[in-house]
This record gives sequence, C-alpha cells and structure tokens, in this order.
Amino acid sequence: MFIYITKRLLWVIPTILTVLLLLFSLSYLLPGDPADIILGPRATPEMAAELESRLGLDNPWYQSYLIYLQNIIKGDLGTSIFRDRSVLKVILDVLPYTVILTLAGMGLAVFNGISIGLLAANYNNSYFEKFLTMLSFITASTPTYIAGVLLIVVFSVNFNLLPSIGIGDGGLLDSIHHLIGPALALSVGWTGYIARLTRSSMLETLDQEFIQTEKSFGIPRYYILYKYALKKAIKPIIAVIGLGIGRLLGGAVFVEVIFNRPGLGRLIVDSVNERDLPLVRGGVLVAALLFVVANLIADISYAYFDPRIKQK
Amino acid sequence: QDDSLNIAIPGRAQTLDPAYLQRVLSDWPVMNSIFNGLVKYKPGTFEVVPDLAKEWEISEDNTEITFQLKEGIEFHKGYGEFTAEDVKFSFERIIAEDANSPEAQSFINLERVEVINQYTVKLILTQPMGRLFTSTLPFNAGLIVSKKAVEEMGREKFASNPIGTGPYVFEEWDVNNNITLKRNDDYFEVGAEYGEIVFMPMSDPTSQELALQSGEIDIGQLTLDNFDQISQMEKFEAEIYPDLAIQYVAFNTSKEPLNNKKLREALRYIINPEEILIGAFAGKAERANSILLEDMTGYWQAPDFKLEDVGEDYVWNLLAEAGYPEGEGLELEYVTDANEERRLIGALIQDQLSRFNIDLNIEALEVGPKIDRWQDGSYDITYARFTNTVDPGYNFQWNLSEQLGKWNLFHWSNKEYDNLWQEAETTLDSNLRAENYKKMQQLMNDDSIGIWVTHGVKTPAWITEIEPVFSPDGVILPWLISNSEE
Amino acid sequence: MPDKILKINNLAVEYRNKGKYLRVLQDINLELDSGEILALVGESGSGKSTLGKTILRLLPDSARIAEGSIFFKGKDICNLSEKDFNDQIRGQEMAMVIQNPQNALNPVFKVGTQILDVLYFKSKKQKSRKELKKEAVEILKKVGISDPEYRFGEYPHQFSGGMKQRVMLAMAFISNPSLLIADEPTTALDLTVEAQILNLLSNLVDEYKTSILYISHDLGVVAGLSDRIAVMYAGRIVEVAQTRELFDHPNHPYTEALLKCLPDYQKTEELQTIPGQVPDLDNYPPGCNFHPRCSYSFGRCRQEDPRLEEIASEHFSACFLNDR
Amino acid sequence: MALVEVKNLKKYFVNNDGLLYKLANKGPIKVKAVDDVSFKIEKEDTLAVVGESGCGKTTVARSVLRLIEPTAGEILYRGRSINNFDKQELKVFREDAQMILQDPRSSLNPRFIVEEIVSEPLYIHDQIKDDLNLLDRVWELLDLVGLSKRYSELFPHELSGGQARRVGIARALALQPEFIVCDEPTSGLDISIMSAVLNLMKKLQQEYQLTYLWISHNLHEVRYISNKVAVMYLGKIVEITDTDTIFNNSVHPYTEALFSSLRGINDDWNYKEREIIQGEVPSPINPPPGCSFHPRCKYSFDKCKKIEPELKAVEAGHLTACHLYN
Amino acid sequence: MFKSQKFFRFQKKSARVIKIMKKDYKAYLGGSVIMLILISAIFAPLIAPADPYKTNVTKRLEGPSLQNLLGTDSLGRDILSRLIYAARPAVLVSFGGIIISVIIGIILGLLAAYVGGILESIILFIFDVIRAFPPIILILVLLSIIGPSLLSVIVILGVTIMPRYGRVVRAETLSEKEEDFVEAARSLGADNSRIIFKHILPNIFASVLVLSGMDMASMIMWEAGLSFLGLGLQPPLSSWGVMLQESYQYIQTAPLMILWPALAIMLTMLGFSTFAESLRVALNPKLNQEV
Ligand SMILES: Nc1ncnc2c1ncn2[C@@H]1O[C@H](COP(=O)(O)OP(=O)(O)OP(=O)(O)O)[C@@H](O)[C@H]1O
Ligand SMILES: Nc1ncnc2c1ncn2[C@@H]1O[C@H](COP(=O)(O)OP(=O)(O)OP(=O)(O)O)[C@@H](O)[C@H]1O
Ligand SMILES: [Mg+2]
Ligand SMILES: [Mg+2]
Ligand code: NI
Repeated sequence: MFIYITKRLLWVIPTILTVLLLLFSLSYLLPGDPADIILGPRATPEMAAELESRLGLDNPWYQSYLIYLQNIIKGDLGTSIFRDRSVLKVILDVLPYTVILTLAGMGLAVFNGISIGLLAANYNNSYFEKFLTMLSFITASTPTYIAGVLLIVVFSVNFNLLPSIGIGDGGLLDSIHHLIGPALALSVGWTGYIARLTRSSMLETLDQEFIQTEKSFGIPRYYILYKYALKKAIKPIIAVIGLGIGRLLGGAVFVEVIFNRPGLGRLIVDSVNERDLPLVRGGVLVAALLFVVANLIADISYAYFDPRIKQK
Repeated sequence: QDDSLNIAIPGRAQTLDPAYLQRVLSDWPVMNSIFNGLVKYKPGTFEVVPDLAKEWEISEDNTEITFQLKEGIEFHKGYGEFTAEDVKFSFERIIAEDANSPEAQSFINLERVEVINQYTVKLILTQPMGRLFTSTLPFNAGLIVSKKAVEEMGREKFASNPIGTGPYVFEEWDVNNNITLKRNDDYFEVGAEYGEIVFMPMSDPTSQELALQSGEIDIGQLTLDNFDQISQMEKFEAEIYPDLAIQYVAFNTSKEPLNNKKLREALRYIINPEEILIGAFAGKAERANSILLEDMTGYWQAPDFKLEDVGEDYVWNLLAEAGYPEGEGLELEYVTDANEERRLIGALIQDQLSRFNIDLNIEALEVGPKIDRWQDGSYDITYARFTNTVDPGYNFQWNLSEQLGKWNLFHWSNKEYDNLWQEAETTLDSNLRAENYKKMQQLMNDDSIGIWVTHGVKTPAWITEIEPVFSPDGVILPWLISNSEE
Repeated sequence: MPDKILKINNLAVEYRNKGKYLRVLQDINLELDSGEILALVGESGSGKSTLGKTILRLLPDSARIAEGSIFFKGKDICNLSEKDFNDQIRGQEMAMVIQNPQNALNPVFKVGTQILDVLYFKSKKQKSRKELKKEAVEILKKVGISDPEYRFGEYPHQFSGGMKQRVMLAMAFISNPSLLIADEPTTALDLTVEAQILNLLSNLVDEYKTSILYISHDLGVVAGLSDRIAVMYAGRIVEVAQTRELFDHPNHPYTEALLKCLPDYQKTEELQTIPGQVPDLDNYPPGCNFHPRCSYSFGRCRQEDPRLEEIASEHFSACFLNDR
Repeated sequence: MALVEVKNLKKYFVNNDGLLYKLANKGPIKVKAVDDVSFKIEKEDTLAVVGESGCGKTTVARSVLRLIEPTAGEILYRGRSINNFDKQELKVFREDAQMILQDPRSSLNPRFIVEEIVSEPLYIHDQIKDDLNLLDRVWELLDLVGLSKRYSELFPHELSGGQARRVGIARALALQPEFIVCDEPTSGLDISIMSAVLNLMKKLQQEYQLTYLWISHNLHEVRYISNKVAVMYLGKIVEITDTDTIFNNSVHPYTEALFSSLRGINDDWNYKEREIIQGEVPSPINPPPGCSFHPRCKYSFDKCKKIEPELKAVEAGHLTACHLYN
Repeated sequence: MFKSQKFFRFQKKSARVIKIMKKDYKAYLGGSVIMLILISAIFAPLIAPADPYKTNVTKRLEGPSLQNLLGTDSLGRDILSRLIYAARPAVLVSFGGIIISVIIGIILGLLAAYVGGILESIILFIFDVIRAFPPIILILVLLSIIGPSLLSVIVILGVTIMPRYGRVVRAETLSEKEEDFVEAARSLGADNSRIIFKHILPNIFASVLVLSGMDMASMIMWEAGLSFLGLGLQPPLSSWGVMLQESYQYIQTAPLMILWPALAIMLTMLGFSTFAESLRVALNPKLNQEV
C-alpha cells in the first residue's frame, strides 16, 4: 500500500512539472499583445515595458521558466496584474469557497445518488425502479448551468425561497442558506450518475455468490444489504467520487458565475478574460493541483476498498 | 441593518488609488466617496464648483492657476490635516517619470505644482490646458490623496487602503471583492446619511436585477428589457440616464473595399441604427448623432442617412457606382468580441446587409485577438464602445493620425483633423474649442467613416425607501443618498 | 415421522426467463433422516443447486416455488415469513456451503469478520464479538487452518481455494445446523485437499449427528461418503437408493448409463456414451425427460411422466420399465 | 526419433513491478513455474501430465507450443528445436501442432460465432477456396465432434460447457494436425459428455494417428486415455512411466499419496480409515529447500531437507526423483 | 461470394443487437431523440418554418403564437427555427469531437499497449498531463489561446476527452492480450495484425462505443456551457448554448425563452446517454439474457 502510494506520488511530479511548463508557455501562446489587452487605451510605452518584465517576457524563455519555477518553489506565484495583490493570496482568499461548494455539491450528489440507487436496487424490476432510473438519467442529463438557471427561476424569482446570489453575510446559517442553491445545481449531474452506478453495482454485488453464503448462514437482510453488499458495491462509486470532485471543480465555474459567488472557477474565468496572466497561471495551477490530489485520493481510497491492491 | 446600503457595481473594482483608476464603472463611484478633488461637478450636473479649494485665480497667459484651499480639513484615520503639500504630492506623483500612471495624459501640460503656503498652491503649466477644469480636476486625476499615507504604505498597499478626505472612510475589501465604507463623521460638509455602504461587484445585469428583487442589494442596474416591468413595481424605483460613452459602427477606411467612400455611404444607408437600438437596447437607448452628448461643448449633429428618405434604388445605385451592382460579390468582415450585446448587433447588421445581397462574416473573438485585429486593421466593419469624459479633447483623440495602428478604428488619417484637435487642446477659449470640435465632426461625417449609434444608457434602480442622487451620466453619488421615509 | 428431519413433497420450482416461467424442478420427493448423508448427483444443470437453494430459500427473485411443500422437523417452512425463516432456520437449523469456493466469501471483508458475524447472529446477538472471537479462532483451528489468530485478520484473496472451503466449513460448524447442504464443496480442489475436506465433513456428522445433503457429480467420492444417493436428471429425481444398492443394482436407465460411461481407474473397457443432449430447460420433451436418449424407451415414455416408485426396499426409481 | 522432446525446460515468471517494487522487495519475485523438466513423446503416444493445481502443467504445455519463451531448455519437434524456427517454419509448426486450452469457454472469442471460431485457422493458413466450401468444412468438423449444423450460428455463451469444449476440439482439428496438446480437456464437463469427449479423442487418435500431450487432474481419465504418465509436483517431474506401472507400482511418496486419494465407485472404502496427506501445497514463489515434497512426506529424512533428488530410473522406463530409491 | 458470407454474419450479429434493443424502452427514447436531432440538423432548411437569421425588431420577445410556434427572441427571430438550425453545430460538435478523440485514442492506446517501453510511458504521460486539468478549465484556457470557433471547439473537446479512450483502449488491450482466446488465436498462428483487428479491437469496440455515447452527451453539454460563458460557438452560428445565454437576461420577462434551449440540451443529452446505456447492454453478449 505504501509503495503503491509513493509510486503514485512520484508519477505526479513530472506531470506537475509539465503542467507548469504549459502554464508558463501561456504567455507566449495567448494571442494579442499582453500589454495592450491588459492596459487598454490608457497605456504608455513605459507601462508596457514594466508589465512585460513583470510577465517575464523580456528574458529568453528558458531563463524565465527557471525563474518561474524558482518562484513557485518559494511559494511565489507572482502578482496579479489588476489586483495589486499576490496571486497566492488572491487564490487563497477564494479557494475555501470553491472547496466548500465542491464538497457540498459532492456530498449532496453522493447522498442523493446513493439513496436513489439503493432504492432502485431494492425495488428492482418494479415501475418504481423504472421511474427512479429515468429520474437518474434525467438528472444526469442536466448540465450544471441549466440546473442553476432553473433553480434561480423557480426558487428565487418565483417563490423567493432561496437567495439568488452571493455567499451571505458571513453568518453560518446565512452561508448555508446561500449554499443550498449552488450546491444543488452543482450536484444534479452527478446525482444521476452516482444513482445509476450505485444501482448497477449493488445489483451486481447482490447477484454474487458470497451474498448467498451470508444469507445461508442466517445473516439478516438489512445487514447484508448495508454492510456486506454496500461495502463491496461502493468501490466503483468511490473511484468515481474522486473523479467527480475534479469534474465538480470544473462545474463550479458555472455555478460561481451564475450565483455570483467568489471562487476559483470564477477567478479563472475572469482572469482569462482579463488576460491577467499571473493569475491565470496561478489559478489553473491550483485547480490542476486540486484535481490531481482528488484523483490521487480517489485512487488511494479505491485501493483501500480493494484489499487486493491494498496488500501490494 | 437600516443604516447600511448595498450598492452593486458592474464588476470587481481594481484599485482605489485615483492615480491608477482602471475601470471607470466600478472603481470610480468608490473613489468618489473616499476622496475629494480641488473642484467637483455640482451634483446632478457637469458644472464645476469648488470642493477642497475655496477659490482660484488663472493667470493671463492661462498657464498658472493659484488655488486657495479650505482650512481645517482632516484626512481619514488620523492622517493629519489636508494642506497644499498634499495637493502638490497628489498631482506630481501622477506626472513623475517612474509613476506609470495612466493619468499622465490628463496632466499632459502640467510642469510642476508650487506650494505657496499651507493653504495656497499653484499649478504651473507649460501650455494652456483645455481639459484641466472640464475633466482632469473634477475627475479621478484631480482627487487628493494623503501624502503621509502614500509615503507610509507605499503605492501597492495604498491601492487597497485608500486615505482621503471624503464623506466615506474605507473600511474593508473582502474576498468577494465587496468594498465596505463607513461614514466619515468629521466630514467638512454635510455628512452622509447612511453609516455604511457596501459596494458589491455583479458583472451581469441579470444578477443585479435578481439581487435587487431578493433584497441582497439596494441599488443596482436593471436589464433594459425588464426596466419597465420592474420600475413599475411598488418596491422599486428606476430611472434611465444617458451614458457618456460613445458606441459606433466603424468602417475600415484604409482597406479594400471600404476604402471606397461611395460604398461607405451606401452602408450608412443600409445599416439602420434604430433597429440596433430596439434589438440590442430594447428601445431604451437614445440615438447618438455625435461623439458628444447634446449639451456638451462642440456638439454637432451629424445628418441621419435614412433609407426611407432616399429609397432603395438610390442605394442600389450607390452600390453599382462603387462597383458592386446588385451587391454581388461583396463580402465584408465584421470583427467583434464575445460580448453578447455586440453579437446581437452583429447579427442585426448581418441581416440588414443581406437585404442588399451583401455578405457579412461575423468573427467574434476574444478581447485579445480582437484588439490585435483592430490594430492591424484586418477587418472591414467593427463595433466599438469608447468611454468618454466630459472633456471633448479626450474623446476626440482616438481618431488622430498618431493613433493609427493603435485605437483609431477607422484607420482614418486627416491632417486637418489633427491640427484642429491640437489647437483646441491648448486653449481655454471654449468658443474656439467648440468650433474646432464641430469642424472635426464634419470632417468625419464627410468621409462617412462610420455611424454613431448611441451613448448607451444606465438604468439604475433602487428600493423606494431611499432617495439616491446621480450624476448626469447615471453614476451614483453615494454620500447624497437620503432616506425617503423620514 | 419424527425421525425425518427433512421432507419434501411434490416440489416444483420455476424460473422466470424472458417473461416465461420455466420449470427447473418437477415432482421432487425426498426425505432425509437425521445424521444421514444423502448425496444428490446428476448432470450439470439438472437442478441440484436449485434444490439446495430452494430448501434454504436462497433462490433469486426470478424464481418461485410453483407447487409442493417442504417440512423441516415436521414444520412447513414454506409458509414462514422471510424474517422468521432468517431468525429461526438459516444459520440456526440449516446452513449451506455454496458451490464455488472462490466466490463464496466476500472479498472486501476480513475472513474473521465474516466468521464473527455468523457467530454473532447465531448467538442471537447475545454475546459480544470480543467474546466470540475466541470461539471463532478455536473453530478455525479445528478445520485445520494453521495460525488462525493471524489468518483471522486476512482477506479471502489471501486464502487458497482449499482454505476458503475450510472457512466455509468452519462457518457451518459454528452454525452447528441440524441440516447442512454442501453444494459441490470439493470441485476445483486438488485430490489431496479434497480428501482433507471430506474428512472434516465426516467428523461433523460424527460429532453432532448433522444431516448432510451432499451435492456432487463425482460418483467416486459419493460412493464412499454417502449413505444414500439420489440421482437427478433434467429437473427430476429419477432414482433414490442406498449407496451400495444403487451402484450394484442401478435401476433407472439413466443411472445405468451414467455408471457405464464414467471413466474409472478400475475398469479398462471402452467407455459408453449417452447419445444425444441434455434437453434445454425451455424445451423439455413430453413424457419422461430421458426418453430421447434412452435405449429402452417405448410408447408410454413419450406420453406420461413416470413417478418415483419403490421398486425394492428403500429403492425408488421413476421408470415405466418397472411397471412392465 | 521422438515426435516431441523436451530437454531441461525451465520457466520462471518474474514479477517485476518496476524499480520501486524491486527496491522495496530486494529483488524481483521469481515464480519457478517449471523447473528443469525433461521428457519425450513418441509418435501416436499419449503422455498424461498429472499433478496438483499450480504445479506447472499448463506452463509446460504453453512452452511446448512456443506460446511462451522458456527461461532455459530446449524443445525439439521432430528433432528440430522449435525455438529457432523462423517465421515460415513456425507457421508450418502452428499447422501441425494444436492446443485445446484449459478453459473451454474463455478460449473462444465471445464476439465470434462458432462458424468463425472453427474457420479461423483455415483463414489464417489460407486454406479456404470459397464460401460454400468453408461452410461445408465447418459443418464437417462440427459433425466430427458431434455437433449439428445449427451450432455454427451460435455464440460461445449460448453453448454449454461440453459444447464449447467440442468447438475447441473442432478448431484444433481443422488443420488436421498431428500433435495436440490437451490442457484438462474434460474439466468442467458433464459426466455424460466427458465420456463422449474421451471417446472422441481416442477415436480421433486412432483414425488420424494423433499424438497427445494430455494434461489432467482426473486420474480415472488418465487411466483411460494415456499410455504414459508424468507426475508433477511444484514445477518438477517426480515420477514418469507407463500408465499401468504408475497405477500398480508407483514409487514416489507423492504419487502414492495422490493415488491413495483416488476413489472408484466400486472401492469399498470408508473415509475414516484412510490416511490423508496433511498440509497445503507450498507456494512456487518460495519452495522448500531440498526435496520440495518433504514437508508433507511421511518418509522424509535429513537428506530430503537439504539435497534435491534427481530424476533417476528405478527400472527401465520408470524414472523417479526420490532419495528413497537412490 | 466470400464477402457475402461475412456480410451475412454481420447481419446476423447486428440483428441480434437490434432484437435486444427493440425490447428496451431506453433504446426507443434514445434512438428517437438522436433521429430527431439528426433530421433537424440535416434537413434544417426544409423543416424550419422561418429563416433563423431573419430579424424583425418590431416583433421582439413575443410569446408562442401560430406564426412563431415557440415565440421570438430579442431580435424578433423565430426561436423554433433557430432551435432547429442549432442542431447542426450540436451534431458537428458531438460527432466531430468524438471521432477525433476515438481515433487518436485508439491509435495511442494500441501503440502503448502493443509497443510498450518508452513509447508507452510517453503516451501515458501525455494522457496524464491532459488529465491533470479539470476538463472545463483546460478547455477554457485552450479556447482562449486558439480563439473560439466551431472547429476549435471540436478539436479542443476531442483532445480533452481523448485520454479516456487512450486509457480504456490500452487497459483493455492489455487485458484482452492475456485472454485465453487471444492465446488460442496465437497458437493457431495468427499474427499481430490479425489479433489486433479481429480479436482485440472488436472486443474493445463495444466499450468504446458505449463510452462515446456518453461522451457525446457531455460534448454537447460543454459546448453549450462554453457558449453560455460567451466562449463557445460564434455567430452567425447559433447553438443551444448561445441561445441559452441570450435568453438568460430575459428569465423574468420571457422565462419560456430559456426553457427551449435548455430542453433541447437536456433532451439531447438524455437521448445519447440512454441510447448508450441500451447499447451497452445489447452489445454485451453475456448481458443479453435478461432485458
Ligand atoms: N437464476 C436463474 N435464472 C434462470 N435459470 C436458472 C437460474 N439459475 C439456474 N437456472 C437454470 O436452472 C437449471 C438448474 O440449475 P442448477 O444450478 O440447479 O443446476 P445444477 O444441477 O446445480 O448444476 P451444476 O452441477 O452445474 O451446479 C439450469 O438449467 C440453469 O440454467
Ligand atoms: N503469466 C504468469 N505470470 C506469473 N506467474 C504465472 C504465470 N502463469 C502461471 N504462473 C504461475 O506459475 C505456476 C504454474 O502455473 P500453471 O498454470 O502452469 O499451473 P497448472 O499446473 O496448469 O495449474 P492448474 O491445474 O490450476 O491449471 C502457478 O503458481 C502460477 O501462479
Ligand atoms: Mg450447482
Ligand atoms: Mg493449468
Ligand atoms: Ni442572505
């Protein structure tokens, strides 16, 4: 298990280095003269020069790359062009919101998805099951932004039940109140996906022979369902949760834009639009790191649930 | 909280240092509440009245202006009394070599600032400066910062911890980019009524609208289409203000085929700005016939080219004369960015041109590539919005020859225009300036380089409990907001 | 009949497949004494496992009992509610070692956990798992697993097939049932390991007077182990007799053919084959299921179902030849 | 000259899980699946290889057909080393030598219908002239193994185990080989079908003068089909001789134990009286030193724990590897 | 002659798949949605009741009427017609993107599995680097580099999704390679190309087909999402995402307007995923027993 994890970790390093190289090369790849886009019609040549040196465009690329790497190792992601603050700080300020949103979304998706899936598995081959299956297909086919818009139309505009924007005034209750809509919108797609996965995984597990052993030795049904079968059936779901956290991280872009919440996703969208290069680099780097970590956790927890890998 | 107001701004503020203002729409209302200038626009007008200055005197040759300052005004947070030193510091930091301030242009002819005594200060100009009182001093470049604060904090920190003399004191700039201001209880004039103001960035008008309805904000913008519906609600009031900016269709006059004036004329008939006003502005925006608003110095109304007036045949003829009988084979390229309004406008123009068999290829680009294309001139038609100030000199500068390859979207160069502009810049004679600007507009009109469409609109809306005051172009003046129920 | 621990009357079981019900078991009549080992032999697909599962009510949802009744210790267990059945019968009175040892244990739980749970529910949740652990280790030792303390914390994949099979038997020991159904517990095992397992089973009978329904198709093993043999063919029991009696005087043509076609190291003559195919479930022939492959079949075989009848003392067979 | 001769065949599987794995485990793990095995098969003979699961039977079979490369040793086919065959020779060899794989169903491509499966060797070796001919040939082959034409259209999962096995046999026969390796050809088959397969294989052998390498668990079957038997234990041959001899006069303790577990239906036996060898089969990753059977052997003495016995003749044509006889 | 036999077999196999799918309500749902969209895309000019580009600002934001069945948008264009025309980019994006990712994925996956060594490491590395970014963010950044257009959306979506296929193909090839029937084929003398093309690919094909059904749904979702952020397809092409974005500001005045593109997107995704699901069941010979 330890070896497995180290191996997985070591494999991540070159990946991250390459990611960094790609991010670095953004300044050469992004079209348009950065100075013009960034400074607009009010630019003076001196300002442009200063900006170029800030973006590292005045050195040969490999030198700049090394400097960039050095800085990153020091934890310095540069300074945002428009915010006059360090990129790291800007990101760290908004990151918690994205993380909370993503986790809440995933939590909802897992909870609702597994519940629907278990119900469907339990009532297999009934009309109720067909209804649940269709429900999970439909939710899985609802993109985050559509869910978000619909939630706003229904709950904020028509019934005025949920706030449509923002993160609230900082109080816990208000924060939660403001989180419901976004988290729900974010979770919708994965709810259906997890429900389907749970159902099929559960059915497959219940069909296996060891379940008969357990039954035949008099272990009660609820115990078999929720202890024995669920742990086995949950494996593919766990694997998918890690993936899902990454996907939801992406989906958070939409939710954050629609619900006007601060967060990494919106930060990246804004900075891409503004051509705030250091911020684009920093934001994407952090998103990639989070994503890689989520995948890593998924792999490891997958291994944890599969004793065959665990032992290795 | 009754004592607090939430105001939406259309985007994240970028800096609160007046010398580095980036985004007029979001930065300006905040700065305006924190700082004062020597002079200001009288609320609700563009008339210039004293602010921190009591009075001033202009020398004969118009190059020396001496200000008498009000006494006993304190900076926020104990940064001491406001004196002539602060004025000198505030202006000279902008024109300093290493300042890189985008406002350097605003003080283009300022040589130095002389402190006569604690309450007297003199601006020394190299040449007379037409825009000094119209746009430089009453706008952000003229705001006075605390010398002590800037020197203590350094520029970077000051940008997010501004110290001024204004009616509101900066309190906090949080993760959400919400900016909180607290009332300045020692304000030298009548203080503000509301104790706290929070500026909340909301880039998209639909969000502002929703937020207004759900009570998250007290003042925001409405979308044009919902304006009527929401302004009729009992809970809200709203008003339409013309914007100061200019939005226009620009023809690329230095590239085939639109280097042909006949063709440009034909296009002026074919493209119907009225439809644009309806389609993209819900009929709420006024037609613009000039770069300037109607009551500004130098306003000249460009004639309207209406298809109804001349008839289709006339246009067909123009096309034929330009070498495109029946519009055959005319294919134009329209470059725009992903902004939704502008895409709609593209679609409209496309349809209008198609009625004359002209093909319009729309290329909607990212802002970066779009500016690239603008600058290297590889397009035929584009649509642009340029921010204006109250001073025409600023607004007319983009069409100068020196702006070719930069922001001259017509790719149009006219010596006479250049000279007229230069002359107007260096005089304080407003009649002469007005004359020159009118002539410049005629020149543009004669060459049919584009179509002024609209100045745009601002549609602020607010809850009925409050009574806000706006500048003529619809910018909120937060410290003047009063409670309408009292 | 108090001494009969299990009594099956006219049992018929059906599977639903593509909307149709197919009879997998038909006319099953069987009795089992306590302390007796009854071997159930027959071709693959003849319904042996289905019969075992029916007794323990382990059939999938797609199956149903179409006819008949099952009496266990004189009680009709078909009418018990699922909950009562689980509480009173499974793991208490009856247990089953299912067919495939490779898949018989849950791969994501430690072997110890699975054994403990059986013990825990056997004790009707009276004893704590801690107390039970000692008991469990004891039993693992008894079935010949060395270093049971350590093995307790291992996962099934770390066990060999033979060891898994022994764990299953350990669970059976724990349950200490009156009736154990062992479904081919030694297929896929090596000869030497098989011998060990059989030894264990025999101990169980000796010690606790457990009855065993031993399902197999290895006649060689059955010959030495069982007291009686029931031969199944295509969903029916065609012959039941004492072990030696069956081998020495097979009555049913299928039994007879089967014995002749089995390779056996003691005989060197050419093997006989049974011509034809085992009939498909959804395509059983009318009359006696075996008649298309039977060299003695005559008119009546094609029309009527033969019933199991006693042809000699304790020797039952279902063949019209006996009526002639 | 023997048709097939195996000389000192060794096959070690190296579990080489990357650099890190090696570091952590101090070197790769070796599975000595086959460790120094030699035997000969004469034409028209059937050599049966018996032994417990995992002792390396399949590995021998795969090596003999060059489906895996041996770690050491040589395999001669008609006196020529098959490991030196060039492409053309190999192709001819693949025509002559066929294999029936252990698992009847998984050796059939689940997306092929029977007709495709059986005709695949014909395609590979360009033996089809036209379509009609092909179908006829497939039917003929199916008929040979006792399947009717109807089966040519079925998918493997629609076949019973016995039928799948027959399809495998039909495929092996398609090219009219002279040597067939049969890896547990009756495992998982029904009682009545097993005998049919055995009879079929025997009949085919007589008709076409086939030579078999016959791997099996089932000693009853070995008795019936083979004329030579090799007993394997943990990658090695411990005894090899004629079938009759091994059933009546086996010498190696393992063979003895194995055959004592054997029951016939007419044996008058009782499980309680039988002696049973104890202990698990040791793992080939970590075989015991000396004679690998010694931990389970009731006759073992000191020498067995240290020195590995060699395969030596106890009498003409009867070899065994046991210190008791040397 | 020879071909015909092969064709006959193919027919038999597909007949089986069709037979199974015929019993599955999901197949009908998915199939009819896909047909509807394909027909809309191909015959848009014939079906659409009006010119989707024709503006008429006097008739803007009207509700459903006989003349405009689904109403008009802010420029007075007929929404139904625009919806129908927008099926074209949807089809192009989903099919185009999937073709790119499947082809590149299969080639790289097979290369990795069959050649191994350094090449395998490099290919896996490329996959990992692409997969190190959350997809939507990768797409966003790439798009801002290349600039939004139909082609760039297709290519970028294809490349972003490609590693999925590469990895599936590689993993399955590796495991198929170990399958008994591959060994059987080798023992019969089959060479590598035969093994890859006759034995391995057809077996992988099913998983690829099913995966791609699901991915086509997500491609449509992403394209619309990008358009929603103002980064996707550009006018004059209008996609459902563009329409969604355009109608967003009218959610109070004309809430129906946003419903149509939203429904179109959801229905299409539903169609692709249910069809994929049904196909998954039908293509698996072992799963067909009970439908
Ligand atoms: N879940 C099921 N659904 C439909 N048919 C089934 C099911 N389970 C078993 N069958 C069928 O019922 C018949 C009897 O199956 P069963 O497993 O009882 O046979 P068996 O005698 O135990 O065979 P084996 O010796 O192979 O274990 C077979 O034809 C089988 O195909
Ligand atoms: N490809 C492989 N990689 C690693 N180890 C292998 C491989 N193939 C076989 N082995 C190992 O080699 C040993 C011998 O395996 P082999 O399949 O030859 O046994 P067998 O005698 O055929 O067993 P069975 O009777 O179960 O078929 C086993 O321990 C097995 O785990
Ligand atoms: Mg069975
Ligand atoms: Mg084997
Ligand atoms: Ni709130």
